[in-house]
Amino acid sequence: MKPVNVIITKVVDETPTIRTFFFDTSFELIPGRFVMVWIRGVDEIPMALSYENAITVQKVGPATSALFELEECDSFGIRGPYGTGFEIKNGSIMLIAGGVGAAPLAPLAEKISSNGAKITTLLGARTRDELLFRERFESVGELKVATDDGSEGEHGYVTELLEAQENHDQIYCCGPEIMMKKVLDIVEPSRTQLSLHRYIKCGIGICGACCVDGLRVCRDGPVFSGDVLKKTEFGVFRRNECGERVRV
Amino acid sequence: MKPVNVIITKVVDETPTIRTFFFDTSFELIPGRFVMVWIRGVDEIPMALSYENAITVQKVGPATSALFELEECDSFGIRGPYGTGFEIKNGSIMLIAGGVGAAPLAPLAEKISSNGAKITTLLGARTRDELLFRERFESVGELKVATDDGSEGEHGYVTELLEAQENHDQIYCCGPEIMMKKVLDIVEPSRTQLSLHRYIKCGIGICGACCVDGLRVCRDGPVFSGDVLKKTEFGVFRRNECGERVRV
Amino acid sequence: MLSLTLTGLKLENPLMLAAGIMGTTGGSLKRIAECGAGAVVTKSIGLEPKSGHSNPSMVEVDCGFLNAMGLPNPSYKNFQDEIDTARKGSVPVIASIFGGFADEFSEIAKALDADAFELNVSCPHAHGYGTDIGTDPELVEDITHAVKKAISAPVWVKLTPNVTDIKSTGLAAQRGGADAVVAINTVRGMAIDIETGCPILGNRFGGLSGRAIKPVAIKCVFDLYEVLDIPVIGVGGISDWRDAVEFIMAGARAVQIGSAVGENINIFQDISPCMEAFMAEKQWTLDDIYGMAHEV
Amino acid sequence: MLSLTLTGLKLENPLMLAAGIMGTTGGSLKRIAECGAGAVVTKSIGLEPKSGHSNPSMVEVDCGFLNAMGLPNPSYKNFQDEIDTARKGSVPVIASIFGGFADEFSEIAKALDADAFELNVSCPHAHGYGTDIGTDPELVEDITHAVKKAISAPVWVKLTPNVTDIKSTGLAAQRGGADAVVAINTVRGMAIDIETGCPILGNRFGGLSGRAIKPVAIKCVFDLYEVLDIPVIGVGGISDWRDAVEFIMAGARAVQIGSAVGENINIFQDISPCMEAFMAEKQWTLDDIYGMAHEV
Ligand SMILES: Cc1cc2nc3c(=O)[nH]c(=O)nc-3n(C[C@H](O)[C@H](O)[C@H](O)COP(=O)(O)OP(=O)(O)OC[C@H]3O[C@@H](n4cnc5c(N)ncnc54)[C@H](O)[C@@H]3O)c2cc1C
Ligand SMILES: Cc1cc2nc3c(=O)[nH]c(=O)nc-3n(C[C@H](O)[C@H](O)[C@H](O)COP(=O)(O)OP(=O)(O)OC[C@H]3O[C@@H](n4cnc5c(N)ncnc54)[C@H](O)[C@@H]3O)c2cc1C
Ligand SMILES: Cc1cc2nc3c(=O)[nH]c(=O)nc-3n(C[C@H](O)[C@H](O)[C@H](O)COP(=O)(O)O)c2cc1C
Ligand SMILES: Cc1cc2nc3c(=O)[nH]c(=O)nc-3n(C[C@H](O)[C@H](O)[C@H](O)COP(=O)(O)O)c2cc1C
Ligand code: FES
Ligand code: FES
Repeated sequence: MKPVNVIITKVVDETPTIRTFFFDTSFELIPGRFVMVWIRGVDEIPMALSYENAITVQKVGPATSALFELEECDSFGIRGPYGTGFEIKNGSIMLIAGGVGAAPLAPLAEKISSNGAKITTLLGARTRDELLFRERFESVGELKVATDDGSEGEHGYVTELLEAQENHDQIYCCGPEIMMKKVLDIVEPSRTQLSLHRYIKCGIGICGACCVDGLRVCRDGPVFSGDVLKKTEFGVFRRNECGERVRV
Repeated sequence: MKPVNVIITKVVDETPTIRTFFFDTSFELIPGRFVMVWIRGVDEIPMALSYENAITVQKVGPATSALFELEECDSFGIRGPYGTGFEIKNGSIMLIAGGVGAAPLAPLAEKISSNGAKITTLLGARTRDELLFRERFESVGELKVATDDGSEGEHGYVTELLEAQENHDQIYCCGPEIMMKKVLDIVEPSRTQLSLHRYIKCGIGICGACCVDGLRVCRDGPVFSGDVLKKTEFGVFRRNECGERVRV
Repeated sequence: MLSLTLTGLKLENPLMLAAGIMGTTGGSLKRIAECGAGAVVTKSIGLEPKSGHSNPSMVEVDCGFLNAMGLPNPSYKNFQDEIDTARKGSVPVIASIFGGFADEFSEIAKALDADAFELNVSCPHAHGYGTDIGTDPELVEDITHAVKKAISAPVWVKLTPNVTDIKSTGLAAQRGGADAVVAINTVRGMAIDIETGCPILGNRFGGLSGRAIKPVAIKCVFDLYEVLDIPVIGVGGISDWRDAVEFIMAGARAVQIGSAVGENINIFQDISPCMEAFMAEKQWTLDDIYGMAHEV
Repeated sequence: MLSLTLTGLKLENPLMLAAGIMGTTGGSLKRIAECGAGAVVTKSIGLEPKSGHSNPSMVEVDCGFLNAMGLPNPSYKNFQDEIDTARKGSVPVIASIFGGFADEFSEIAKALDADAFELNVSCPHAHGYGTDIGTDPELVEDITHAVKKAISAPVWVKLTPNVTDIKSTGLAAQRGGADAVVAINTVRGMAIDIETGCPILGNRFGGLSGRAIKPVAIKCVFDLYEVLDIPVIGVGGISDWRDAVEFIMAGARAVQIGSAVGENINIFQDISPCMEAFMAEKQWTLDDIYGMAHEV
């Protein structure tokens, strides 16, 4: 598909560095799937759907900064959604979100909660103001918080809230790779699903830019089971834009 | 579509110059529609479907002669069916077939007869042996015959059997253009449907080789209502393979 | 809103019938004119009557068609009547003509009365014609020059994409005095029947048209727009109003539609109102979108 | 039944992964090998690490894709590891390499240990690389010659269709000592976003791949087969077993698959048995169908 033009209907400041952009087109929302967002003349970047008609963006560099300059009635291009989303499980569920990693987990929380699952969310951020979607998580279950600077909740990484003996049927996780690696070191990998971040070019499983060993993040993922990732370079190496292997 | 390969399952000698080739693939049979028959290395020519899995061919030149050399288990290519078929009417029906023009009319006769129509067929040929599908017509209604040489039935053209006051709800006609022109001169054109013969190249309404004025025989036809044809060069001019206008 | 003047011709809209499509009889050209085309181009007409390659002369492939008609035509000696009939459609009638060398082109052009001439130096499947000359900038310049000298009607030159650099043939046409170039003719291609190994087309290979070639045509138009002063007319794979807009943004002053006419003979009158509605919503004129892709 | 020897390499089947597809990491190449490819070709590797053109670098169009990756690659200095990993897939690994001139090509080839080298002189969207040199038969011959002199592994030359006459570049490669040619790389193309007039690709234009280009590729293979003594490897738009057979009939000794891998990563193991069944039914061997379209 060619990029579809979407028009911004509302911009919401979620945190000092994160904004949600609602637009005039809805996509089928399978939490964890992503769209390629084309900021014309600048770049095209992957973003999870945080609502069926919105993306939630952290400003980190040129493309996201260009997005932050857009207002209501401005437009950008979208193709997708692509990739595989989270597989929906029931029972006792834990969500672990680091920073903007909460973006795909919030709609997931709402979906599994409507199935009657019991949800505990561990939400981490740099500082209190940066905690993303706390209300969305609170309204569907228990929320535990950690901040790097101790301004709220546990002082330190969100993984500090995690005990090896977590007795959950499934753990869903999205955040910085280091954090996700730690989660895998603590809990039983086969019960986890993690949404990965790799440099995406084609987004449709052809070019191979996003590969973690043989796995395509854009197509076989971005969501993988922890035991699949355990057998790969995940958490140790990633590829930069040239395809060079670099330490995570 | 690319040509589909069909394998000949049976060859039936219908007359000294006409054979029916049955093949292993069935097509939706809307009487009057045609297929493009590719005799590899020779030519590709239009042929009406005479059964859902057969064409009935008169040997007249290189391509049809090449077809006559094929036997059971040989194959040729087919694309189609193309064009518009006869519009099915009920009531009192007359069919007028000249020579191999009986090929699309025989399945039409069977179709309208199954709807309960009353059918009279006028079947003409050069000589008695060349009368095509007489049993198929006889079995669904009344059959009147004419031969050029008088060897059976009326001596002369099949149109001699036709009276101006024919009181039929619909007259279907296929045969030499001169004959069809005569039919139009005798009966009320708006009650007729005629299947035309023009030189076909693309068969899909693009190239314009088959045009009768602005009408594409391959796509808008080959079946046209008589009153539509009355406004055209039909019966007066046709185009040769170069597109030159020549007298019929 | 869609009307324009193109090499002196007044067009109600920028959508023309492409050469070789429903273009052999005056009646079919008139029909397309009445179906809403802004202008119609005839089948390419040559010196002598020609029956073309043996069938199959057209085959459908993924997203397009291969054809090797082989320039069947009744010769210019039998064609003025058709043009006269076509003109009853009340839109400009452009005569597409072909020949083996400059004199043939000008002989034909001189003999016909048409609103403009399109020189086919680009048909990819006729020996000694079309691409055989259209890949040589010098020949293209010579032929264009000869025809320009011979007649006063506007002269368009139809280019082939089957060259290393279409800009150089476009520039050659411009040097020869062309009033416009038309891009593109079909792209060399071939299909084989796997049941037998037999090439499907009677001529073995042919030219690819239809949706498949649209990105190729857009690129050619874009490149030509950058180097030429004369207008570029875009053709190749247009099947809806979006495609037409895309060509104009790439730098086409007007467009031609070929293969898609088979599927929908009303395509001209279907596209015009959609284009108008789109441009009205965007508050754009034809001039605004013309070449837009070069500005952003 | 499908096995063959190609420029000295033993292949289980004639279906290879094309360059630039899942070809940057050893792990992805190994995966494709394990998915049934007869051989795998790496992403084109150059002198220095390169991040490629800015995104969008790929866009889907009717029946295909446009891409302008811009040859992102980690440089040959970081690539031997990947080749070594890829080789664990137990099929030949062909290193695709690119450079600006002959010395660069041979420097890279000398430094890498691979089962064969494919010289990319045909990528249509990288300045100074690819097509910029691949349209010039003299340069093609020089580069091929330089690499042949530098190494003993087989050398394949990948050709661009964006030339007036692909036979002359094919012949140039052969004169330079190439062991095989690969045809075709992508076809120049472009797409424009009509909402804004903006060319979609970051690089504005790119190369067309996928079903749309199959007829173009078939014709190139057919033409090359007629003039060359060395084998032709066919690539362009293959998406099922019929396509693979069609290429071999056109004159390809083996084929490569690119774009279609995205839709179906198991395409290699899907095609092989179907080809075998078809050939068994017809009582044909690979040798029988090889170049068949030239005999009928
Ligand atoms: C599947 C997926 C889902 C994502 N979902 C979200 C989300 O919902 N919200 C959000 O804020 N961010 C999300 N991201 C990350 C987001 O794509 C990057 O933050 C963005 O690309 C940064 O672009 P930039 O130009 O602003 O920053 P840059 O300065 O260019 O880069 C900052 C970081 O982003 C990475 N990046 C740049 N371009 C790309 C690219 N094409 N693909 C992947 N990473 C890239 C860089 O490698 C670097 O690590 C997601 C990433 C992936 C892979
Ligand atoms: C819609 C349609 C349906 C037809 N159905 C039948 C049928 O059921 N049975 C049957 O025997 N014949 C049918 N014909 C006629 C048949 O196509 C011709 O007899 C055949 O093409 C002759 O080919 P040839 O090479 O044997 O003869 P040639 O010597 O080449 O030609 C003999 C006659 O056939 C015409 N012809 C040749 N090629 C074509 C072509 N591509 N398209 C149209 N006419 C052509 C010639 O103009 C000439 O009038 C049909 C024609 C049309 C248009
Ligand atoms: C059946 C057919 C016949 C054609 N004949 C001619 C011709 O006579 N002269 C010419 O210049 N182009 C001819 N063309 C090329 C078209 O005019 C046009 O350039 C090409 O088909 C691309 O446009 P499309 O994709 O809209 O079909 C022909 C194309 C087709 C499909
Ligand atoms: C995303 C992508 C990247 C490519 N990268 C390269 C490359 O690095 N080197 C090369 O020689 N060809 C490259 N190609 C061209 C392919 O190898 C192949 O020649 C072309 O895509 C046609 O085959 P297909 O239609 O099967 O995709 C690339 C193609 C695509 C789609
Ligand atoms: S980004 Fe191209 S394969 Fe994933
Ligand atoms: S044969 Fe081409 S339009 Fe009818």
